[in-house]
Parts: sequence; structure tokens; C-alpha cells
Amino acid sequence: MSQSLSVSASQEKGVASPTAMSDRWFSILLVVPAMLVILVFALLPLAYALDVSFRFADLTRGRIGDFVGLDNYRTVLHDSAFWSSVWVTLKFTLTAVTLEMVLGIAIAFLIHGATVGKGVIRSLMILPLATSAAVTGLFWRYLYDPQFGLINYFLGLIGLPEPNWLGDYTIALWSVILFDVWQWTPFVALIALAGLQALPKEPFEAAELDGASTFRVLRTLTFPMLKPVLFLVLVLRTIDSVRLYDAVAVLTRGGPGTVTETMTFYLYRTGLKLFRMDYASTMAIFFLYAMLVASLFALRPLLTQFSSRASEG
Amino acid sequence: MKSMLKKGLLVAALMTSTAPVAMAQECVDADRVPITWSTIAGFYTDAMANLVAGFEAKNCVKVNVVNIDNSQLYNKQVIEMVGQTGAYDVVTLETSEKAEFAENGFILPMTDYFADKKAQLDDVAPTLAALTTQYKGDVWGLPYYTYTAGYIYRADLFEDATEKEAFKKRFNYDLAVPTTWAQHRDIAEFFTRKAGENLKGEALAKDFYGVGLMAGPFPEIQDEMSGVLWSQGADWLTDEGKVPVDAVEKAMNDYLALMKFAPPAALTVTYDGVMNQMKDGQIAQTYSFFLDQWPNAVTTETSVPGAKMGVAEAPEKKAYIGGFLLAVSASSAHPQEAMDFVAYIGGHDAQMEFAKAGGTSTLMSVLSDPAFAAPESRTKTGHFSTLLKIFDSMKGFRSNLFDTPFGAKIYNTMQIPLQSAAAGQIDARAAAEQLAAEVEKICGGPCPIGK
Amino acid sequence: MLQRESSFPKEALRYGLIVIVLGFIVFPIAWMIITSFKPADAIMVSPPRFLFTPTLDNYVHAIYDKNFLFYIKNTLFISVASTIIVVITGSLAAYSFARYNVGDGHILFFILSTKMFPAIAVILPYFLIFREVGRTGAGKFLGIGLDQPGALIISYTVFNLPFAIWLLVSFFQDIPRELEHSARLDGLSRLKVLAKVVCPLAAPGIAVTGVFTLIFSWNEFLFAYILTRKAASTVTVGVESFFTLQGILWGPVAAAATISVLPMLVFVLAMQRYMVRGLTFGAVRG
Amino acid sequence: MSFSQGWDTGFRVILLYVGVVFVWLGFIEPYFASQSMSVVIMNIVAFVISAAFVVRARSRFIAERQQAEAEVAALMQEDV
Repeated sequence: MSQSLSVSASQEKGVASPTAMSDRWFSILLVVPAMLVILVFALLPLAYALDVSFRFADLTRGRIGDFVGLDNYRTVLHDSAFWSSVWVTLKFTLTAVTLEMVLGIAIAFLIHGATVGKGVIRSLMILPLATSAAVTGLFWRYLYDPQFGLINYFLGLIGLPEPNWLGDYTIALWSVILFDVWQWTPFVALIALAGLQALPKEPFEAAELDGASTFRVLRTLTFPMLKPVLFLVLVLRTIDSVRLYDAVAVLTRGGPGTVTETMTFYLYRTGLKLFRMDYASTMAIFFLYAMLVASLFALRPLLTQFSSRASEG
Repeated sequence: MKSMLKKGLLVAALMTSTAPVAMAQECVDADRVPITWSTIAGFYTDAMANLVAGFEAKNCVKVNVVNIDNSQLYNKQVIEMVGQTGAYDVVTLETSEKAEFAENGFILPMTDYFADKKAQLDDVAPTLAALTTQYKGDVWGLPYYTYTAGYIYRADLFEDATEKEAFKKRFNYDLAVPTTWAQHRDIAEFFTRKAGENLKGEALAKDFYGVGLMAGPFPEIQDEMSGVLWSQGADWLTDEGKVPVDAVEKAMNDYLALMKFAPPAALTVTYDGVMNQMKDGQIAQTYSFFLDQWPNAVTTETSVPGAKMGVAEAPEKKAYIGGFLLAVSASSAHPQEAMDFVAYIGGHDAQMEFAKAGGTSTLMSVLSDPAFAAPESRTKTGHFSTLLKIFDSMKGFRSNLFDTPFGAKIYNTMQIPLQSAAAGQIDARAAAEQLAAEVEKICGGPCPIGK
Repeated sequence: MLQRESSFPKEALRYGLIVIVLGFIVFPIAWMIITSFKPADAIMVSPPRFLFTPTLDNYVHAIYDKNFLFYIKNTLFISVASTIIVVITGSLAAYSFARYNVGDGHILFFILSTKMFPAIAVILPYFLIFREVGRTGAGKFLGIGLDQPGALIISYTVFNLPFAIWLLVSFFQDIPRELEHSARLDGLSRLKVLAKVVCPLAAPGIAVTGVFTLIFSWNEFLFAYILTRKAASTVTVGVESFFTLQGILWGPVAAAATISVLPMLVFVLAMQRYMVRGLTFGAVRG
Repeated sequence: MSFSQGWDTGFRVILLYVGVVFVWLGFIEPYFASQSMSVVIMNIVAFVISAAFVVRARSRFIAERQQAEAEVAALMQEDV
């Protein structure tokens, strides 16, 4: 970390200031509106959740109840449904994000090489993003339907087996993943494509003159230069996948059984169907904790990069 | 203030009922008391708009109708009740939710309100009233719609000579509306055919299935299984508040035996999916199905050439008794007007209008009205006579599921182990044990039963 | 990059693959739009019907019977208002983080971590907060309360702000400091520098951030469903009124969904020219 | 130790403490006969680990600072 350096850098920057306000006050003032909103609406619910996680709270049976110490944490830690939902979430996130990244980057290269029609292609790619999972999920359910769905109809026409996409417990999670891949791969592809188009020309021309192989150019020039933007997308997609709710709610409701019940869906079921806010809050705290620990490692490079770029003179 | 209001209800109710016309004349829009009714989305919207208008004409009240998706209705209402927002004056409750709302003080008892209107209460089909309106000796509102389950089938298949002959040959008894589960299973097996095979002597263009089931991730598989379980003399909860694991296992196994003859989509659909299959000519019969869908089912006769629909009591004569209860929220600012509204919508005149629009009424006087039994009303109210039979067969029936304040939570959880078993992930025994464990977790021990 | 020596068969293969990819992406939405023009008896049939007499009945039903434009109007107001707030407060904060490194990355990390708390866990506290605020005079005046647009505007602002700030920081960092220095030397105040020099340069980034904020607000379901009842309901909640006791009204749902996608599409297409540069998040540096 | 380093260390200590509590409740507590006993020991363990972490972080920061100062001093000398 480079605190000491950054301090001296910002002192240096005090160039010709006509107003009396110092850089420091100005910079703090800029952050105030955003921080106010976030502090009130992020910390209050967090405080509420923390409070509730130490109490008995079945909302349908009156107000928030007595202090129960760490009992809710014990219950949740020994709740097999909770752990199975964690497992489902991990499986989903890992598979969906990997698929989206790989396919998205591949598609970006594919389109980048195209000579005409890029504008049209981009416009079509944005379609899944412009629709909500709550609505398109409904139509995917229709497409997946073994009786009326288009997918099985086409599979039947070419003589392939017709799976029960959302009803077969061995593949239901994959069907949800496929939907997520459909919705978010274009997002990854669009960003990777923009990244490709923004790359400077010179190093590549030089590499071509040197007669470097395509693979080598990719490995030594393209990917290192795209790395920051790809990493950003990766982080965004991971955060969103872990929080997946809409798609599950509309496609399978966690079924068959609990095969597709992700953490957030289990949280929803506990909090808004069973109204056990004590367990739900406890799970939310776990969730936040896991995310914080993960991001401490994953986000460190990004934040250091921000930090060091901000303090560059 | 609120208790004063409650005491004054009787008097006030008398006043409104004696002088409604005078009131309506004096009423200007600004004076109208606003009450809000939360109900199911798209619920006979036009008919309900007429009924609401009828109520507003007689009372100085403005009724706002809030439409909510059936699957979200429960939690949305609970949140508003817990938050004591008073946003909903009249709420719509499923049979299993009544005890929870009553026990936790979310809704107001209407026993006093109906004290002088006994005739109106007595008109509610007694079987339905016992299950949907009563809890711990009080009356909690009026049911205004019933989706009690029965048996809907393709009568044309049962009357076809070649099918009858083939059935007799294979099973050694006549093909007829089943009265036992064994018969029902036989019929389901009999009518399950592959594309290319014959049905009614003609080659099928697509697969045909013996039975349509609602085993999707919705709280409907338990409605179907209630019929099996209850007909075997068991209940979801014993009087000690525990799930009878052996009985549930047996019922589950019976259900699984039937699953084999249902289309694969059975694992993902609820009643509307089954109706779509019926209307597309993919299934021969239902299991224990919501009879309020009759007007919907009957359209099969136009969508499938030669089809004729029939309706009967479910095999073994036990089925889910479902009804939407109208009740008045405890946080309502205008409980008196809200109760008037409940009494109006659940009353004879409104229910007559409702039935004419295709709604399934809850009142004996409406269900037995000869006009609805006439052949020309068949497409809308052809199921009324069957409903009367079901109510008669199940007279005096109570289920502990509807008498525990945890009923709603149990009801909203049950489909998880049951669907797991239906999908073949776990066996019937495991499903029953899982259900027992879940229920114990929800109730925090044996479930209290409040009779 | 090195596609100068590309031959015809290679190009044909490339476009073939692109068509397959686009087909996969577009086909579910196309099927939705086709469904919106189908008569009711042509939707739930097997085999699926491709030839039918198109009808506008579903649109009529959605617009007149279900008053769907009301939800569009609500959603438009809520998401646009929230997007404007997010873009302004987010830009200010992001500029400060990018230039002055306020909080040395810790505040930025804190802001980002608020996005990691599951929405379902905060929904009930929000409900209680807005219930209380809605009962006060200020809440009534500003329209912040249950079933009022203010509640959703604030919720969406809170939920989009971390993401927006995060994106914007890298854009602002991309702008050379020299420009600001010279503008300051010309006697412009700091705010003027921000408004007249920095923001125009960061326009693609701000535009892309706006697009994403708008899309996320437009498509949000959970908050809209818990915090509104009728008066302030948005499209995702409005669609639920098509799930009736007689089954899902597929035709009208498709029509409503098509209508609700249109404003987003128009908006995204209008922003198209910013998208290419903006989507790099300022993170690609030569 | 600067404010920023303090903040960072504080944050990590909280995560560490909470992490110990979670692991303890999940895996170790079942081996204890008395729950209150387990909680007491858990807190002691968590506290010790956190304290150790703080001490280590502090000494590392001091070392870093000294190294940086030495570098700056070396640079200054070169300049001169």
C-alpha cells in the first residue's frame, strides 16, 4: 500500500487555488450525497438484520421477540437445507460465470473480425439485457415445456431425445444456467468487444511485422491488455450470479424439490413464506460475510489499481 | 376507538341494512369511505367490477380492488398485516391460511356481526363453512368462491364403443367413471398411448396420457394428495400435531403409481398447465382437480373435435375443499364498511350474479338453483350439482391442517418433499420423513391444533 | 485484429457462426413477440403453430382491459428519476474517488460491499422505514412512502449507486489531469471544471452507466412488488395481473412484455454511439 | 500505523473474529458438553487470534515504513 506516497501527492497538487476551499474539503463534499444515501439505506437494514439475528422473530407471531444469543447461528449452521442451497449457488455461479465468460469472449472475437453489420449485431445482442428475467423467464418456461415448448418440438423433429428441462431433477439446474447464459453472455460479449475495439493498433502492427503467431499475440498482447476490463466483468457477473433470484423464482421456484434452490431463494422462502426473519437475517449475515471475505481477495487488485491510479500525479 | 367501533357494529349494521337507499341518495363522492380489497389477479374482473358497483350504489363506500398474483397473495397480505399498515381492509385467504390469520390477530372475528344474520351464514355450504370460516368457535368471514376438487374427464372416451370393449377385455370390468383409486389407476393406464396408436379407432398424431397431474413446484400437489390421504382415513397432521409418516408414505406411493401415466410436464405445471393439456387433447382425465375450472375445461369441446367433457365426484369421494375466504383486516380503519362488503359479496344476490358470470358460488341456495342445472347453463355451471354431491359426501369433515395456526406455512412448504418424490429424486418414505421433519421445524415441535 | 488476410470461406464461416449465435439470442424474444400476435387458441397447442392469422387482440386486452400503459408510465417515471439521481451523485462521488482518492479505497470498498447484502434481507427493513416515512408530513409531500414512487426511486438509487460509482471511477481516471490543471489555471472553479471539462470527456462512461442503471431499475421485481400495491406499481408487477385464476393469459402477457421492452430498446439504440467507447469502462489502456 | 492501515486492519480483525465464531459454532461446539463454556472459550480463542493478527500487522507496517523511509533517504542522497 502506498498511503504515505498518496498523501504527499495530494499535497503537491494544490495548484493555484483561487477559492478558499481546500482540495480535501472539496473532495469530501463530493462524496457526501452518495454516502448519505448509502449510509442510511445500507446501514439501517444491516443493523436491523444484525439485531434480528440475535432474537426470536417469527413475524406472523407478533413483533420481534426475545434475545436468543447465538441460537439462530447454530440453527442455520446445522441446517442441511441451507448448506444444500449454498452448494447449488456455488455450482450455479461457477458454471454460469465460466460459460458466460468463455462464450462471451469467443463471440466478441467472432464479431470483432466481422467487416460489416457490427451496429446491427450489437443492437440485437442488447435484446436479452433490455428485458427482465421475470418476464423472459416466463417465456423460457414456455419454451422448455415438454408438452407445448418449441425446444422439444425442434428436438423431436430431428429425432433427438426430448428432455424434461425443468422437471427432471438431474438437469433442472442446467436449464436455469442455460437461461442465465442466454441472458448474460451478450453482456460479456459486448464489453469484451468494446475492449477489443479500443485496443491501440501500434503494438499489433509491430507484432505482425515481427511475424508473431496469432496465439502468441493473443497471449502476450491482447489478453494482458483486456485483463482489467475482463476482470471487471467477471466480478460483476459473479456478484450477480451469487445473488440470483428472479430466474429461479420464475423458472423453477427451487424445484423439483430443492434441486435449484439457491441461497437467495431459500432466503426468500424462509423470510417471506415462513416469515422466520430471525433465520433469514442470520443467513443474510452469513451471505454478506462470505461475500466480504471473497471480495477481500478478489477485489484487492482492483482497488489497489484504483487507489494507485487516483494518487498518480 | 377500535373496540368502540366493534361494539357499535351490530347497531351500525342494522342501520345500513334498513336504510341503504336513503344513504346512497345522500352520498357524494367526497364522503365515500374508501376500503381496499386485496384479491387474486384477473379474478372474474368484469363480474367483480359489477358486484363492486352494486355495493357502492347501496353504500357510501368506494371500493379499491388490488389484484395480486395467486402465488404472491399470501406473503403480500401477511407483510401488510404484520406492518399494520391498514392498506388492505378486506383480505382474501386460502383455506389453510385462515387459522394463522385468526390466531395472530390479523383478521377480525365476525361472529357478532352475523349474530342477527344467521340465515346468511347457514346458506354457506356447511362442509365449506366448517373448513373455511370457523376457527376456535368464531366465524371469520365468508367464502365467496370455491375451488373444491372433483373429477373432470373426457366423457366421449368413456362412451366410445371400441374403448369400452377394449377396457372390458383387459380389466374384466366396465369402463365407467371411477369410484375407487384402483379403477382410476386402471383407467389412467388404459388411456396412456403413444403417437401412432389408436384412440377411439383413430391414429393419434401425438402422445396421449391417462391423467393430468399438478406435480409442479406449486402448492397444488398437496391438494391432489389430500384426496388420497383423506380417503385412506388419515390426515396431514394427527391430533397430536405430527405428520403420520406411514400414512403419507402410502398415499405418496399411490400418487407415484399414477405419475407414470401423466405427461412429463406434470412435474412443472399447476392447474392451468393441466387445463392446457386437456384443451389440446393430450389427457383423458384429471386426478382430483379444482372444479371451478369447469367453464375452462368445457372449452375442450370446441378445441378438440368430438370431445365431450364430464364432471363427477373424485374417486373415493374425498377431495380438497378449497375456498377463498373474505375476511376483515384487524388494522382496517373502516371495519364496519369492510364487514358490510364481505357480507354483500358473500350474500345471495351477489353470488347469484357471480354464478351467472361463471364464478363458482359457495352458497347452497345458489348451487342448488334450478336455473344453473338447466342444460343451457352447462358450460358455465355444469359442475354445481357435482359440488353439492361432494359437499354432501364430505359432510362434517375437518382437517387438522386447516385448524393449526401454522397451516399456511406448512401448506407453502409441503410441495417440496412431495415434488422431490414425484420427480423420482427420493422415494415415498424419504418424502414422508422429510415432510415430518419440515413440519416439526415450522411448528417448533408438535403443531398446536385449535379446534 | 489480424484479419487482413481473411479469405472468403473464412468469412462465410464467421458470418455463419454469427448468425447461429444471434439466432440463439434473438429466438426466445422473437417467439415472445410472435406469441403477442397470436389468437388465444393458437398459443398453447402442440405441435407449435407457426401459421396463424395475426391479431391485435392481445394488445387491446393489455392496454385497455389491464391498463398496462399505467405501469409503463410509473416505471418510466421511477426509473428515469432514479437514473438521474444515480448519475449525478455517482459522478460526483466517483470523481472524488478517482482524483482525490478519498478514503484511500476503503470507502470505495465499503460502497461496493453494500451491493453484496442480499436484497431479500433488506426488503423488510425498507418496508418498515418507508411505512414510517410515509406517515410523516415530509414523506407525504415528497411522495416517499409505501405505494408511492419515492420509495422505489430511493431503493433503486441505493441499489444502483455502488455499481455506478464503481464503473464511473475508472472513466474519470482515464481523463488526463493536465486538462483540469490548465482549466484551473484559467481561473475556473473546481465545480466548473467538473461540469465543463471532465463530464463532457467522461460522457460515454456516464451514458453507459445511465443505460445500465435504467435497465436494472426498469427490470427490477422484488422491491417493486413489496413496496407498492397499486398506485406506484411497475411493469414487472403489472405483468402479474395477467396470471389469473383461469391460467396465465399468454397472449396478453406477451403483448405487455413486448410493450415494456420497447422503451428500453429505443433508449439503448439512441445511446448506441456512446456504447462502444463507454463499454470499455475506461479500463483498456494502450 | 496510519488511519488507513488502522481501518484496514480493523476490518480484517472483525472478519477474522466473526469467522472464528462461525467455524466454532459449526464444527467445534458439538464437542462441548456445556454451551456457555463453549461460548466463553470461543471468545477467548477468537480474541487471542485477533490480537495476534493486530500485533503482526502492526509490526509489518512498521517494517514497511522503515524500509520506505530508508529508500527515500537513499534517493535523497543520490539526488544530492
